[in-house]
Amino acid sequence: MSCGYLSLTDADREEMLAAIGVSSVDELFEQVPPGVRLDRALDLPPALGEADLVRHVEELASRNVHTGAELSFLGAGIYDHYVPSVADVVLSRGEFLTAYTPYQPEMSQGVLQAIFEYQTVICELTGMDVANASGYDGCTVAADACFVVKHAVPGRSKIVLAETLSPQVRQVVKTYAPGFGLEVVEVPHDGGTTDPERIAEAAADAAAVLFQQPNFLGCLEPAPELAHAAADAGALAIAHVDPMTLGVLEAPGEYGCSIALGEGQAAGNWPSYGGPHYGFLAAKSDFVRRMPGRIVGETVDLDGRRAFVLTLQTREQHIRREKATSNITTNQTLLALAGLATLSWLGPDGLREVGEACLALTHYAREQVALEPAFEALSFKEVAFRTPIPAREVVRRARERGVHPGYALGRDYEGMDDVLLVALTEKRTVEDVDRLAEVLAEVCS
Amino acid sequence: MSCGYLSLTDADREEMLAAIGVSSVDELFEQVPPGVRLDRALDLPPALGEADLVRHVEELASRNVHTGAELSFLGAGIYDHYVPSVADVVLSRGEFLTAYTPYQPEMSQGVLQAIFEYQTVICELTGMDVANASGYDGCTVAADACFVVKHAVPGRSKIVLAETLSPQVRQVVKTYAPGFGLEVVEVPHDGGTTDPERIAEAAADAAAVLFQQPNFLGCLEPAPELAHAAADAGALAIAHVDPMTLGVLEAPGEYGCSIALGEGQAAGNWPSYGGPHYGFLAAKSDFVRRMPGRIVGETVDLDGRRAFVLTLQTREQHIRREKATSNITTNQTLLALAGLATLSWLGPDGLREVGEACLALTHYAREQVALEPAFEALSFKEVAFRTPIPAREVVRRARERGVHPGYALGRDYEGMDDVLLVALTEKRTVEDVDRLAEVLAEVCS
Amino acid sequence: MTAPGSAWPDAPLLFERSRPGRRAGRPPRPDLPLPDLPDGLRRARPPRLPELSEPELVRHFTTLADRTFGVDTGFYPLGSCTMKHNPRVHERLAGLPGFRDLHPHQEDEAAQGALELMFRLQEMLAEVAGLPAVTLQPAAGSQGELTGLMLMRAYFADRGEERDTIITPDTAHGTNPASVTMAGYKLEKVATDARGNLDLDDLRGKVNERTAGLMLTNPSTLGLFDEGIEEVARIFHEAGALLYYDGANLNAVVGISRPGDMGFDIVHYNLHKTFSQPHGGGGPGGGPVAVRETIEPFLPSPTVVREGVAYRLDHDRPKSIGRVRGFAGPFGVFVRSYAFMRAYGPELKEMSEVAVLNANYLLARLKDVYDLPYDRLCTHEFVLSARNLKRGHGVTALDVAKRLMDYGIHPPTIYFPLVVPEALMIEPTETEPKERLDDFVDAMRAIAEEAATSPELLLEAPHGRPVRRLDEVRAAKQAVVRYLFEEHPALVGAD
Amino acid sequence: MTAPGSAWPDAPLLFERSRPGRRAGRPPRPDLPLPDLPDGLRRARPPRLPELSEPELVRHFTTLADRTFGVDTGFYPLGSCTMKHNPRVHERLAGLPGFRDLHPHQEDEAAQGALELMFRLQEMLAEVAGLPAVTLQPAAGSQGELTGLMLMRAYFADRGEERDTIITPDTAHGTNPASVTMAGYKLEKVATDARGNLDLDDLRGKVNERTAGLMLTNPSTLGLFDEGIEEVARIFHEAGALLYYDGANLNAVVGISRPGDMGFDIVHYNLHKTFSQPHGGGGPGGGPVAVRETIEPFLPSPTVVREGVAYRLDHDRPKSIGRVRGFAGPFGVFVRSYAFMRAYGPELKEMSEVAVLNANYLLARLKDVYDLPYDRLCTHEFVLSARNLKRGHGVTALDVAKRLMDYGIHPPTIYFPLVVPEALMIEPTETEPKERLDDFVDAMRAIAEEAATSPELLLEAPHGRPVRRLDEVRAAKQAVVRYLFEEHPALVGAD
Ligand SMILES: Cc1ncc(COP(=O)(O)O)c(C=O)c1O
Ligand SMILES: Cc1ncc(COP(=O)(O)O)c(C=O)c1O
Repeated sequence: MSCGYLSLTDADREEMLAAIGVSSVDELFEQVPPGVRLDRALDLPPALGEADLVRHVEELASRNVHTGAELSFLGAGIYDHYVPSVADVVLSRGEFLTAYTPYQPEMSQGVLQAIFEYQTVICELTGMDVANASGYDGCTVAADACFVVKHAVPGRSKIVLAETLSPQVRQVVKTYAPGFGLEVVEVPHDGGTTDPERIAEAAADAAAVLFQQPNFLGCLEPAPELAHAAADAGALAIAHVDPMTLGVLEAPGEYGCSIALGEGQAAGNWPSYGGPHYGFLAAKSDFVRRMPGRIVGETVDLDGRRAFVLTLQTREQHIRREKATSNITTNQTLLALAGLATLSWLGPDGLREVGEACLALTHYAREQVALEPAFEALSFKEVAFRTPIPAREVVRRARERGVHPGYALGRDYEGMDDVLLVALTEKRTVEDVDRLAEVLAEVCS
Repeated sequence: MSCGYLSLTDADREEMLAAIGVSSVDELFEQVPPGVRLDRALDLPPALGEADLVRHVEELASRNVHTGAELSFLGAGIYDHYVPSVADVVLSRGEFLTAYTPYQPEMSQGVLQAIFEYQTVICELTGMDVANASGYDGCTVAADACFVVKHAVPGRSKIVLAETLSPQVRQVVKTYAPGFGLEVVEVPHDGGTTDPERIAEAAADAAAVLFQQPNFLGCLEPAPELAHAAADAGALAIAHVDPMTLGVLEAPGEYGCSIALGEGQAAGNWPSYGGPHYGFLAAKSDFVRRMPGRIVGETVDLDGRRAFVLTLQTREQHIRREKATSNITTNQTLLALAGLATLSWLGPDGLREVGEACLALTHYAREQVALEPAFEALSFKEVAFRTPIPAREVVRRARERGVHPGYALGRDYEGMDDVLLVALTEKRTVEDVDRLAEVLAEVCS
Repeated sequence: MTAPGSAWPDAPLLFERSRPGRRAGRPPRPDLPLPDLPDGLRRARPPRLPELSEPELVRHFTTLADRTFGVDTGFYPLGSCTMKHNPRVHERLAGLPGFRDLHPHQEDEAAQGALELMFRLQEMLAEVAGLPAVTLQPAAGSQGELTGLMLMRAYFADRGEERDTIITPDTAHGTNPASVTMAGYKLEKVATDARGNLDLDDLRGKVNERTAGLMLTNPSTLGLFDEGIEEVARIFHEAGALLYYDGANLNAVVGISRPGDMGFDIVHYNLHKTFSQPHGGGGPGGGPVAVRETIEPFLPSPTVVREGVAYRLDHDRPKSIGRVRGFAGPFGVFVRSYAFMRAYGPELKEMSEVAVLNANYLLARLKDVYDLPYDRLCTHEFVLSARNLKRGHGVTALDVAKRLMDYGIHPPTIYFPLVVPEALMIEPTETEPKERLDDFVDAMRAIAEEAATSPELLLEAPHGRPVRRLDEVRAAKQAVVRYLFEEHPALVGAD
Repeated sequence: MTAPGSAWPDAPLLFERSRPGRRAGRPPRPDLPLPDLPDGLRRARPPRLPELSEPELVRHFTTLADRTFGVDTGFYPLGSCTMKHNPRVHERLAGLPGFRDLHPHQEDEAAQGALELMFRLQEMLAEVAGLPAVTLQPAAGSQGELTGLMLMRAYFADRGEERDTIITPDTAHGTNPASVTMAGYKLEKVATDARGNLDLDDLRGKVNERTAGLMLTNPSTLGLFDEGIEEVARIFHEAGALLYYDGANLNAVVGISRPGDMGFDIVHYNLHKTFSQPHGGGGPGGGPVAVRETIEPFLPSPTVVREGVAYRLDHDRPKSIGRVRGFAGPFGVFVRSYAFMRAYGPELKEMSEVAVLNANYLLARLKDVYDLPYDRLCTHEFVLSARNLKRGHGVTALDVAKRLMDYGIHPPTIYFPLVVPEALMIEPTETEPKERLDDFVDAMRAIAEEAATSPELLLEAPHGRPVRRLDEVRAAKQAVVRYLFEEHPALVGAD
C-alpha cells in the first residue's frame, strides 16, 4: 500500500483475491469497457507524506492575511465573533466528525438529540415552531424558503426581495427561481432602509417578501412594518436575520413573519474563507410539512424511553423523490452543532451582551470616525461611511497600515463606490475603533 | 458566580447553606484562625472573559520566535521531529485528558491498556524487560536510576557520568545524589567520545556508569565497549538514549546495559519551551521490584477476562511510604501516550526511516557546511562545527537572516565557545541544509 | 435516571440541565453607552437558551458523542455514503489560522494561498473527471446535481433549444428526481436490465428532441459499472442531449475510468465521500461540478483563475447561471480534499482498487447466505437482498440491520435501491483492514444463522444500544420537533 | 470477541491488531546517500513496534478512550486529587505555535512572550502563597517536596547547622515520607489529636535542634484546617527549624489564608490540582515552589527574572541547589495555569469558597449514613468511614467504591488517610453543580441502603464496566508488565 490510509497487506490482498476467485485486481475491473478505461496514470502532483504535506499546506496558509494578522473590520455577511472553546468539543470529537446522517437512530441518539436541541435553539431565537437540521448557508436557505412558498401560496408566483437583503442571497434566489417557476422583483432602498409602502405595493400579487434585519447596509429596518405590509397584501413575510443580534432584536416570529432564516456562521463558525458554515431555516407550524431537509422529532422506544429520530421523512427526497420539498441530503450538521455549543455557552445573558457590545461599538465608531455616515438610520453591528476617495482605495491604503477597514459597498451596489461598510463585533475594542478612526483619517486626507 | 467554570446559582447556594446549617460561606471558614486569614482581596490582575483571555495570551505567544517562524537547527536535547496527527487523538480526547492515575481499574481499562502498550514499546526499543509508566523527563529518570542503583549495588556509592552525557542530565543527577548518599564523578571526553579505558578505571569502585548514545556532542559513542567496561568493573551500565534513533541504533539491552532511559520528547511531543514531556526508564527483569513509579500489569477479572491494573504497588510511596523506590505520584502519562501513538504510527519501518533520514542529513550537512567538524567521530542527528568567531555570535548573526543555526556548546562546555551544534531531524530538507550552509558561510566570513 | 449498572448514563436535554442564572461564557463588554433601540425592534422576551456552566456543557456534549457511532468507533458500511476513514491531519490543516480565520471578502492579493489551493484542487478534480472546467461552489452532491441541471438549461437556452425532460434510471438516488423537479424539468424513468445495466431498448424509445439529458450514477447504485455506457452516451449525444454524472460512486473508478471519457458532459463530485471530508453527523460536504468546454461559460460565478503567478476570483462571467451558494464554496472542505489527494498523488487509483477489492471480498463471502439479485462482480459496493430470510424466517432487512448493531457494526443502507426488495447496500470503503471485513462477514453469517434458529434475537434487536427500537410513526404523527419547556408533552410511558 | 449486544466492544492490544507490512506514517526520505554504521552500533533486529494503518490506530485509541472515565465523563470526587473541570480554552492556548513549537534553547530575546508569562505566573503564585520568591521548575508536587527538602538542606548547610530530621503527621500523604528518604533525611512522625489537628504535646516533645523542619498539608488530608497552626509554626521557628507546606490542598484556601501568613517558609503548588492542568491519566503536572527571602538564594537554576522591560533566564545562581528538572519547567502547564488564574482574577477566592461549600454540603447530607470520624465542618474535602457498613453488613469501603461505578460516578479515594479505617475521602471540587452533588448523595445513600438489603450488589460490583473486579494479587505475583509476543502467557481462563 502506498498510503497510510489504506490497510491491506500484500498477504491480505492475495487471500482476498483467492476468496473472490480472481487472480488480480485488474480482473475486477473487466466490467469497465476497454474503450472508457484510463490507460495511463493520473497526472497528479507527487504524493506527500504527512510531514511534507503539513509543510506544504502551511506554506499555502501563510500566504493569506487572516483576521488575526491585521486589525479587521470586514463583515458584510461573515463576522469575526468569538468562537468559544466548547465548540472544539463538538468539532474535535471523532464520533461527531465521522458519523453521517442518523438514519439508524439507535446508533445515533447523541447526534439526534443534539440536532433536536439545535432546532429548539433556532426556534427560540426566531420565535418559530419548527426549524430544520440546517441548510447549506444563508443564501441557499433563502432559495429553499422560496420553494416552500411556491407550494404554500398557490396562485402567486412572484417573490419580492428588498434590495437591502444581502446581494449574495439575492443572487442565489435569482439563480434558483426560474426552476421553481418564480419571478423575482427587487425593491430599492430609501436612504439605507426599505419603505413599507413600497413593500406593500410590490407584495400585492406576490407570494412572499424577503427582507433582512439588520440589513446588509448595517441599518435597522422597520421590520415589523415590512412584515405587516407583506402579510396585509397576502404575501408571506420572510426575515433574514443574524443569530448574534437576536439577544437584543425582536424575534421575527413576534412581528408577523412566517419564516425566518439566515446565515449561522456568526454563531459558532470560523470565517474559513466562506465555508463550511450553516444556514438555518425556521417557520411557523403551518409549514412544518413543507419544510425542506432533515428534521428530528421526539418519540419513545419499545420500553417507553424518550428517544429521537429523523421524522416527517415523507417530505424528503429519499421517500418522495420528484415530489420532495427539497433535494437536500448532506447538510451542515456539524457546523450547526458548533452553533448550538456556542449559543449554549453564551446563554440568554451572554447573547444579549454580545448584541449590546456590537451595538455600542457601532455607535462609538459612528462617532469616532471622522467620515460622514452614509445613512441616517440606526446602525447595528455594521455602519456605512461615505469616503472622499473610492472605498476600494481606502481599503488598499488602510491595509498597508495593518488595518482592514471594511467592505467596499461599490462591489455590489451601483452608486456606492464611495461607501465603506465597517463591521464591529464584540471582539473589537474601544482602542481598536480608535485605531480605525486614526487610520481612516490618515488615508482619507 | 463570577466565572463560567463555577456552577452554583444563588438559589443553589442558599439551599446548600441551609442544608449545612450555616448562614454564610464565611462561617465555613471559622476553623481558620483569625490571625492567619487574609483580610484583603488577592492582588491579582483583572479577570478576563474567554475572548479577552485568548487575545491576551495570543499576544504573548506572538512574541516568541518558534521553530516554524525561522529555519531552525536547534536540538541539544529537544528535537523538532514531526508529531503526527494521530497524537492529537490521544491529546484531544476528554477522557484521556481529564482522567487521573488509574487507581480504580474498572473505570480506567483504556488508559491502563495504553500504558501497558507504552511499556511494551519502550521495552522493545531499549531491549529491556520492564518499563515504568513514565518519569518527569530525561533528566529526572537518570536521578531515579541512581536511586535504583543505590539499592541494587550495595557497598558502592559512586556514580560515573560521561561528560558527553547531557549537561542538564548531569546537573540533575548531581542535585539529587547527595540525598541518596551518592558521590558523582565525571569522565571527560576524548575528541568528542568517551574512552572505554577511562570508564573502566572510573568504574572500578562505582555502582553505575551513565553514558549517552548518540552523545550530547552528536557523536556516536563506542557504546558496547563502554557498557562492557562498566560491567566488567562490577558497575551497572546505564544508557541514555534517544527513542527516534533506535530504529537504526542497537538497543542498549543488547550490548550489556542494565538500565536504559531517556527523554521521550523527540517521539511524539512538541518542543513546548521545555515541557511537559516524558522521561522513560526501562530495565532488565532483575530490577523490576526496584523500579520507581507506576507500572501496569496484565491480569484477569472475575470472569477470566483479560484486564490491566497498576501492579507491584508495594514499591510505591502510597504503600511503602519512606521505604518506597521513589516519591513520584503524578507522572507524564498523557505525553507518554502521545509517544505511543507516534511510535505506533511510525512502526518499525517508519522509525528506521526517520533514523536514516537524520543520519543522511547529518552527513550531508557535515559535507555541505564550509566549517570544520569539531570532532572526527561519526555524527548522528547532530553535528558540531568549529566556528571562526564565537558560536553565540554565529547564532546571533544567522538568526538575523532567518536561520537558527544551532546550539552554542560553550553554554555548557569549557573551551567550546567556538563550537556550534547543528541538529538535523527528518523535517529538515536538503534545501534547508543548503540554506544553512549558505548562511553560515555568510556570517562566518 | 438509568438503572445502576447501565453502561449508558442519562442524557438529559440541555434545557433540562439548564438552571436560571447559570452561565459559561462572558463576552467582552466595552465600557460605552448603549444607544436606545426603538420599541418594536428591541427584543421583548429573551430567547430561552440553555443556561449551563462550562463543566456541564462539556459533559453534555461528551455524553452525546458517546451515544453516536462514527467511523472512528467502528465499521460503517453505509452503502452510497462512502464512510471511509477521515485522516486526522485534515483537521489540523483546515484549522490553520491562515485558513480558518481568513475572511471570504479578503482582497485577492491577501488570499493567494487559499486561491492557489482552490485552483490546484480544480485542476486535480478536472484530471480525475477527464473534463476541463470545474466550479467548486456547490455545497454538496445534491446541489451539484441542481447546478448541473441549471447548466443544461442555460446551455440549451443559449443554443435556442427547448428541451424539458431529464431521464433517470429506476435505480437513481432520490436526489436525482428531486433535483429534476427543483430545476423545473420533467422526469422520465428508464428501466434496468437483467445484468443491472440501463435497458438500452427502453432508453432508445425515450430519448428524443425534448430530452435535455440523462442523470446517471456509474457505477450505479447497485454497485455495477454500466457495461453499455458507450452506447448510452452515443444515444444521448446523437439526440443532442447531455449526460450528467452523479459522482456519488466515483470512489470506485478514480484513475480507472473517467466520466469525461465515458461520455459525460457534466459531473459532480462528493468531496465528503470520495475525498474524505468528515460527514459530521450529516454534513458538511462539497459538490464541485466539472464540465466540457462548451458548458464552461455557464458555470456559477465566481470561479478561481490564474493570471501569471497570481490567482483571483473571476466574477465577470456574463453567461453564468449565477451564484448557487455564498462565496466560492465550502473552503474548509477544499483544504481537506486537497490534502487527501496530495497524500495519494498519482497513485490515487489504488484507493479505488482497494475499495473495489474490499467490496468484492465481502460479496464473495456473503453471497451464499444472502440473495444476490445481480450475480456479477461488483465495484466499490454491492446490494444483497434479505428476501430469503424474510421468506424463510420472517425477518427483514431492517431486522438484520438492527441486529448488526449488537455486533458493534453500523448497519448498511437498507431498502435502497428501490429495485431490490429487502435491500442491504454494503460499501466497505478502501480504508478497512481485512480483519474488519472478516468481522462483518462473521456477523452477517451469524445473523443469517440466528434468523433460522432464534429469529427473536433479530426481531428484538438492538440489545446493546442506549435505546431499543423507536416508535417512528408516533414521531411523525405528533411531530414534537422542538423542546417546549413548560408545555412540553410528557411522552414517556404515555400514548 | 465480546458477546453480541455488549456495550463494550473488544479492545485488542495494538500488537494484536498489528499485521506485518501494514503502516500509517511515511516520514520524509531525503534523496541522499546513507553512511555506514559500525557493526556493533547498528541495530540487528528491528523493535517490534505495532504495524497498523491510520484508520485502525485512530479506532484503537478511540476505543481505549471510551474505556476511560474522566472528569469530562462525570463526577470524579477523588479526594486529595482535585479533579476539577479543565477549561477547554487551555488546550487552544497551550497549542498556539508560539508556545507549542518554541524551542527551550531559543535565545531569551526571541522568547519574551513565554518568559513574561512565566514571570507573571511566578508573581501570581507568590501572591497566593504569601511568599516572595518562586521557582517553576519542579515537575509535580512530589518533586516540589523533594526540592523543598533540598532547599532546607542547603539553607542549613549555608548556616553551618546540622539537622537531620523531618517531622510529618501520621495523616501525611505517602509522598512526604518518601521525599524525606530521598532527600537523605530521617523521618519522625507526629500524632493527630481528637479534633484532627496536630497533637501539640506530641509535637513539642519531638522538635529539637536536630529537627530540620515540618512537612504539613493544611488543610490536612482529613480535609480539616489545623486550628493550632500558629502555635505549630511558633514551635518550629523557635527551634530554628523550617515549615514546609504541601500544597496539595491549597484549593481550600486560595484568597482565604496564605501559607506564608500561616508561617510556612517553603510551599509547593500542584498546578494540576489547584490550577487546572488536566491530569492526563496520571500526568503531567507542575510543582512550583515558593520560599521566603532567606531561602531564595538556594532556589533551582534557572529562574525567570525581569530587567527593565525585558525578561531572561537567570542561570547565575551560585548558591542554588542546582537543577531538578530539564529547562525551566513544564511550560505547557504554565500556560494553562496562567490562563486559569487570569480567568478568575482577584475573585479567585470564590473558587475556594465554592469548593468548601460543595464539600460541606455533601458532608452534611451524608454524615447520618456513614461514620464521620472528626465531626467538624470540613474544608474542600472530607473523610467518611464505611466501618459502620462493615460492622453491620460486611461490606467495605472498597465495595462502596465499586458500587458507585454502577451509578456512573468515579469512586473517591479509599483507605487513605491511614488514620481512618475504611476511609472514603471525598473531594467534589468547585466546578460541580448542585445536581451532580445531589446525584452523588442519592447514590451514596442508596448504596448504604443496598448494603443492608442486598449486600451482594456491592460485593459483586461493578456490573456495568468493561471488566469486573480484577485479580490484583495475580498481577503482582506474575508481573506480566509488557506484551511478550509469541511468548506471551495465556492468562485468560488460566491459573
Ligand atoms: C447516489 C447518490 N447521489 C446523490 C447523493 C447526494 O449527495 P449529497 O448528500 O452530497 O447531497 C447521494 C448521497 O447522499 C448519493 O448516494
Ligand atoms: C497530599 C498530597 N501530597 C503530595 C502529593 C503529590 O503530588 P504530585 O502528585 O503532584 O506529585 C499528592 C497527590 O498526589 C497529595 O495528595
